[in-house]
Amino acid sequence: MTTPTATAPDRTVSLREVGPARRGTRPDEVVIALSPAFAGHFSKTIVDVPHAEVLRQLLAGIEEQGVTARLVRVIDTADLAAISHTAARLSGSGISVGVLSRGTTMIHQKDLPRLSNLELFPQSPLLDAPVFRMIGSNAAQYAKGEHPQPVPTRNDQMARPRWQAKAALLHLKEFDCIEAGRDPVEVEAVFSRGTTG
Amino acid sequence: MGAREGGPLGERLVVGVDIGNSTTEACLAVVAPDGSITYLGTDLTRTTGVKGTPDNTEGALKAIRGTLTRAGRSAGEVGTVLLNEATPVISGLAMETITETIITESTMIGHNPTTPGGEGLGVGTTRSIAELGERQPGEPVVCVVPHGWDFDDVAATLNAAVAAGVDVVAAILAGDDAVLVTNRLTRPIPVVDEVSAVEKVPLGMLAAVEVAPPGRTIRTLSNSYGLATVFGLDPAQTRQVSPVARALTGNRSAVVVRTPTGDVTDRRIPVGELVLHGAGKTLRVDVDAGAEAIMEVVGRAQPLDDARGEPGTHVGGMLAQVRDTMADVMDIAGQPDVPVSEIAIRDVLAVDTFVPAEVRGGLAGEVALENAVALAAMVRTSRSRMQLVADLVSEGLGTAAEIGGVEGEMAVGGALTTPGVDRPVAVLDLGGGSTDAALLTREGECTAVHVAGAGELVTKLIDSELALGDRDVAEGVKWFPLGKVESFFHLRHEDGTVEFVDQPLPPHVFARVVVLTADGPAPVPTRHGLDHVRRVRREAKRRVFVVNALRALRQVAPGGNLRALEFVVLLGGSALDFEIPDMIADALAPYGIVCGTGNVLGTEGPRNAVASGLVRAHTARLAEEARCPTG
Amino acid sequence: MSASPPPELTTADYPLSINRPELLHTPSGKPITALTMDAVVSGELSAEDLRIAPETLQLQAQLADASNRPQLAANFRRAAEMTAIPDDEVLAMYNALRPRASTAAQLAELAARLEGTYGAPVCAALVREAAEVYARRDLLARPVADSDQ
Amino acid sequence: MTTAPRPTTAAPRQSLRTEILEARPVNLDGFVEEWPEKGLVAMESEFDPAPSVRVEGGQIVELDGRSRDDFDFMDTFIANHAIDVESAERCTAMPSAQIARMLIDPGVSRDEVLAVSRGLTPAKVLDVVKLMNVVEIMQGMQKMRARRTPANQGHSTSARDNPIQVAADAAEGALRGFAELETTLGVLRYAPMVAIALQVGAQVGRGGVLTQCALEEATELELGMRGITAYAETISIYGTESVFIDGDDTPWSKSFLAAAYASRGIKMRFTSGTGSEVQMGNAEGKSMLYLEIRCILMAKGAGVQGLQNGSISCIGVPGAVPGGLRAVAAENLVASMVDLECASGNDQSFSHSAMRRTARAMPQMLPGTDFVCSGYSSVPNADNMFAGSNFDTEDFDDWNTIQRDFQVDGGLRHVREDEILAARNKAARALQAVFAHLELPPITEDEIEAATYANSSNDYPLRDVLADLKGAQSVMDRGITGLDLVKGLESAGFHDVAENLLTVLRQRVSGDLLQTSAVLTGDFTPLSAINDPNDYAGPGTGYRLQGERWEQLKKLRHVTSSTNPETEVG
Repeated sequence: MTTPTATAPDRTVSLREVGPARRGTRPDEVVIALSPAFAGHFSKTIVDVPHAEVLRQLLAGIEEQGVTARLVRVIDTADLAAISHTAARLSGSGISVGVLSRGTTMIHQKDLPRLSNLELFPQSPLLDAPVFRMIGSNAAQYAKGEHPQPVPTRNDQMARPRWQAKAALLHLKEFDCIEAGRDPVEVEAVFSRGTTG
Repeated sequence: MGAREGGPLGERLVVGVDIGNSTTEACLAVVAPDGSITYLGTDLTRTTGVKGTPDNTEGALKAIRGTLTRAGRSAGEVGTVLLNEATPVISGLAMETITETIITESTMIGHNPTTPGGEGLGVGTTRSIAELGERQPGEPVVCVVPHGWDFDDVAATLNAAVAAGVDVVAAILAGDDAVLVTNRLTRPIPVVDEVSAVEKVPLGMLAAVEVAPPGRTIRTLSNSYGLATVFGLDPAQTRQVSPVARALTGNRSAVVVRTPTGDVTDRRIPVGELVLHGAGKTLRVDVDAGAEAIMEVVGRAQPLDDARGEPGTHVGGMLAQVRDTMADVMDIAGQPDVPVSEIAIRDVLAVDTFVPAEVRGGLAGEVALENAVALAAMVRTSRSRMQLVADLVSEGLGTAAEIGGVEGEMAVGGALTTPGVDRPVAVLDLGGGSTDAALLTREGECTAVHVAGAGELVTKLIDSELALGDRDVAEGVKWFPLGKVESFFHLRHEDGTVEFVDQPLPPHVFARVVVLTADGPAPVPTRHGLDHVRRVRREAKRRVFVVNALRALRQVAPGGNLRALEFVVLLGGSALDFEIPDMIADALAPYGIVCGTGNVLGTEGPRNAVASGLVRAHTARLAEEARCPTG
Repeated sequence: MSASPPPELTTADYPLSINRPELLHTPSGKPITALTMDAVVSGELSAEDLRIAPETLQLQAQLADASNRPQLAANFRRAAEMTAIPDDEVLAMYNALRPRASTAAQLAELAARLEGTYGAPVCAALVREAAEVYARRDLLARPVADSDQ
Repeated sequence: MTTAPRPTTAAPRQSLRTEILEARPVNLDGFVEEWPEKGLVAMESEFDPAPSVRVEGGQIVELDGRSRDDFDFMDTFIANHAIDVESAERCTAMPSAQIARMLIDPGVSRDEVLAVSRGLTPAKVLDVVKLMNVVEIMQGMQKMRARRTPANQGHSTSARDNPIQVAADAAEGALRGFAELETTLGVLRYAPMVAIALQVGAQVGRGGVLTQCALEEATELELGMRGITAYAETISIYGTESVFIDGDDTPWSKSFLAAAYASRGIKMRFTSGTGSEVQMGNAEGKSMLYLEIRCILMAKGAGVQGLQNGSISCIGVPGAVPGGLRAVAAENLVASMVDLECASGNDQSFSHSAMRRTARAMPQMLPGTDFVCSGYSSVPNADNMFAGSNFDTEDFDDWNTIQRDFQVDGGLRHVREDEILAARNKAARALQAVFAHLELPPITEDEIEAATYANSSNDYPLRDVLADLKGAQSVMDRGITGLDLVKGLESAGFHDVAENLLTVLRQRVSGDLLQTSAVLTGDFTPLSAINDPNDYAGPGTGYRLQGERWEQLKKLRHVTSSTNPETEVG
């Protein structure tokens, strides 16, 4: 059982709301959609990868491909497919990355049915910083109309006994942070060095 | 044409059966006393076992029963079953790389990271980022960053060094961080990343890093004189580094480090000599001389009696391997094994190809396209076991079964049933292992030849040149047209036309180059674009089928003169290919030949020619006997 | 719940395949004893012959009632009605009953078809009950297909 | 483990014993605190409703504190179909303690309990089992299990979807005693070929074993209709309306599906389990067991003969909260006490601790259930496409020994190596014949050799997957049915196997396997709750492991002979 540890644990992030999320026009952007409790009620994933690192690596993966990223927070649902699809429809390229607080991640595209996806990473306990970098990079390549090799997904049979209940608990907490009826908001990531919150 | 019930006395029910490498075809017909033939139907099934072995019986019986049931006839009514004398040609394939690129002392990083950073050329001394602080101002530095450095920290360190006066002119990174780092630099520099073995980059050496703008390729390091200028080389040294320049041509980024003895060599691997016996001569040719040279010599040794490879060399191994497999195929339980000496290679097709291979001594998994030669060898054996198959069929069906004729001749006969065809007619049977040609003259004489190389070789070439490493995918690329999925609702065909779909395409083909199979688009796992894949596919087909079509026809054409041919009918599985027939037709057009895909019996397309040919031949023989009864 | 006729069969008749084979036949009318290997080999049997007949399901329903399992019996009676419905239509009907898959009218139509075309009143009743509940719980088809919950 | 003191670090010093305990596998398992408001609680929650029922005009108008117009669709369905209206008010009014006593009182027959349980509301059922500790729950299970004779179910899958492996392991599994065998796929398109392999292998191992292939509804039903599989199980139901809808179903659509299976003569059971609703974040503040009881009554109302429950794929959730496994044992009991066949879980990877894995199964194994595991991985867990089971092939000998230690029938037995090799080899050959008959990609002698001696999918030659998938597609396109398998086996000289399969197929014409808890014995007698009813009435009654079966279970891999202690028996 792997429990990845963050590479830069001393970084923290806070999200500043900058108004309602708009539909983007740039064809070279990927929208990253964050769940209600991401970098708010929670500060790290189910295996303690700091949300600051999750975000840095996703953004880095996108930037390295020469693509721009926009951040939105979806507040009225904690359903990953819904979060990701909402973001995809806001994205100028139609490509989005949705992330739940516990780490579960999905790459989505606006023309796909909501319950489908381009790439899904359901096993949150197995996602570490390098994986988030690859996810960002792949999303950006889709946005450029390229065809990246899908990020290799890992699997672990014993994840159930170890993580299933904690995942459920985190999921419930995330649900608690849902504010029904609130539209997605555009946010800005403010990174700072200092002890993890 | 339907089954005639009963019918006049003396009517004979005959079945022609063609056992091919991959499919077994049967053709059921009634021969009236007047010799007129009524075809009742055909059937096709997978060949069981290796062609020409007793295992074929099962498939043969299946095909025969198939036609009978369709025509509503019973095995009891069958007069004779006619089998083809399979000319025992079995073909084998082998491929050898004949060049390899070696980098010594890590002088060059020639790989092509998808996302280098910055632009331009930077020349300086290689220093580790850890010791940047200690550099004295003024000295141009190429900064080398090992694994484990976070991009923010790298940028901060470089900016600090620059601020302190260190003249950082370029950087070499282990991770995929080039754009991230350059975006954060106060002073832009060219950066090459994803150098996996960065720790092997020699420090304290003069190095040049070049990155071209997006969509461009480097100019200085891919030019021998550029290198000479950068490193101040004399003519001798310049000659020495010219392979470096060549190896870097076409890259968007590159690094060259000047080391005392460092070098890039592009050496030819001695593959050995191919020894050809034929036309009373024994000719030798170096395989690494390439396909053209080999085929030229093969041409002079026609008709080929045998081909061997110098023992102990690659080519020796290649041909020995082919022979051994053939020997196994021909072994009969309870009978003495076929002596390998009995197995003569009667034709060879050499094709130039290339194989993407990782460069030895590279620091970033550099890949170079190495030249290779593919050989298709065709073996004749002195043993055919069709008679045995015939006996087993007769046993299994309870009716007479005999060898009705030799493939090639039979095929011509069948081809003649194609509407609009007349003697003299030549057929090209485009199979899996060999390409066969046969000519039927106006006078009714028939000559047939078999040349090595067909569908299998095409698949192998596609597989290796696209580095697919998956025969099935290569098969798909060979058989189906290409497309590019541009959105979930439309894909662009290889001819540029766009097709829209109302049901969204599956996610796994999104933005991918696909083959358009019967059951929807299937992704081709390659980084190459559609055009490249298409070019490789068509080239492979041309180098095998067009080349072989001409080779084979020349061997049957009177005096080797293609203009003497009038009708060429294409048969066999590959005649169903969506572009091969056109390619061959185009190649033959200049000789004023009518060439097209056969339509046997006006209904069967390029299939069933041999089977129906067997029936025709049989009928003709009956007529003969009728005219001049023996005894 | 289901007021079924007094069972003629008793639990002692179970298993029918052993105790009452004479009662069993295929939809094509063959007695179950005709399902022999010889029949298979000679090709007399088709896949149709290996399906259950509605009468047999009614017998099993009697056994279910006789063993105090009214819901199981009701299920068998719905099944008896369904034997008449082609495989793909059975699946289509099932899909039509999924949440927000059909409008009230479509469900009414489905019930009518079950009753009319297939003489399946028990199944029709189940669909009508569903329609009533779906209406109350907002599970009828909505105009807009894509919605996040 | 080291005994030397560690170099002192900044971290506070830890006792050596603590280090050893920290290293124990059980500490790799996850445990969480309860959170009743959100339903993250096993079975004791103040947020569960109090029992109540009111009947007007032959209709239930109030259920567990809700009046009819506030019913969600679970309430409505249960009120309309699951609860016996005539006895509802009377039974629900009975003191819960009295009903709980009836469950464990040997003097009260199973039928007498059923006469009461059929009139109980979900909250009332919960109120009853909440009074019972785990030993009482086991006592209740011993009496309420529908079929007198317990059995077991196995998983036979392959990490490479290799049909030859599935056939060989199915044959071995059947030989070892599984009454049902279940498979599923990594690559779904492989399903037809693997389902065929499972059926052929099972009938080689022991005629009459029932097989199923877990897939999405349409394909699963189609394979069943064609007689390639014999029953179905993965028809999931949930305890809250919102989660049920997330699963794109309703009690009515599932009831319709249940009848559809019966109308094709196919045995079928639903699947549910504690934890699924809270796992999906929509427990509506109810305890896991209360919601599971709603599932059980929904299944009862739909008229399916049985249910697979015992948390199943969500076992990590109840497994992590206090009293979780007591709740899991209770949900199995409830299924049995409302007269449903119970395939009682123990079928998913549950713990890193061998001790916990064993303990988890005792409440089902000791009293016995219709299927103790649903199922037991009869392939190595690495090959288990159901994401791993609580037991796998490595545990065979332990399982057999526990059966022998406690004189308990867990449905399996020890089989001699030579018999197993023979069965595996024959299964592979039979499948080779069937594939040849159906013109599917051939099976080589190497593959048969491998199948005979293999342990996992790594021990087999790689198949031409593309060709196999084409073959699988053609099985569907050409409308291949179980009858074609019979023909193929017969024509290739596998008369006994062909006869076995034909007999299984014939059963769907009789419908005998549709009755509650039905299985087929070795001599093809349908054995169900009708002709093998659980008649437990205290010590010395009900199912007892004795006679020939007990002699079988006394055998292990290594038992020293008493007549000649220098040798081993078996």
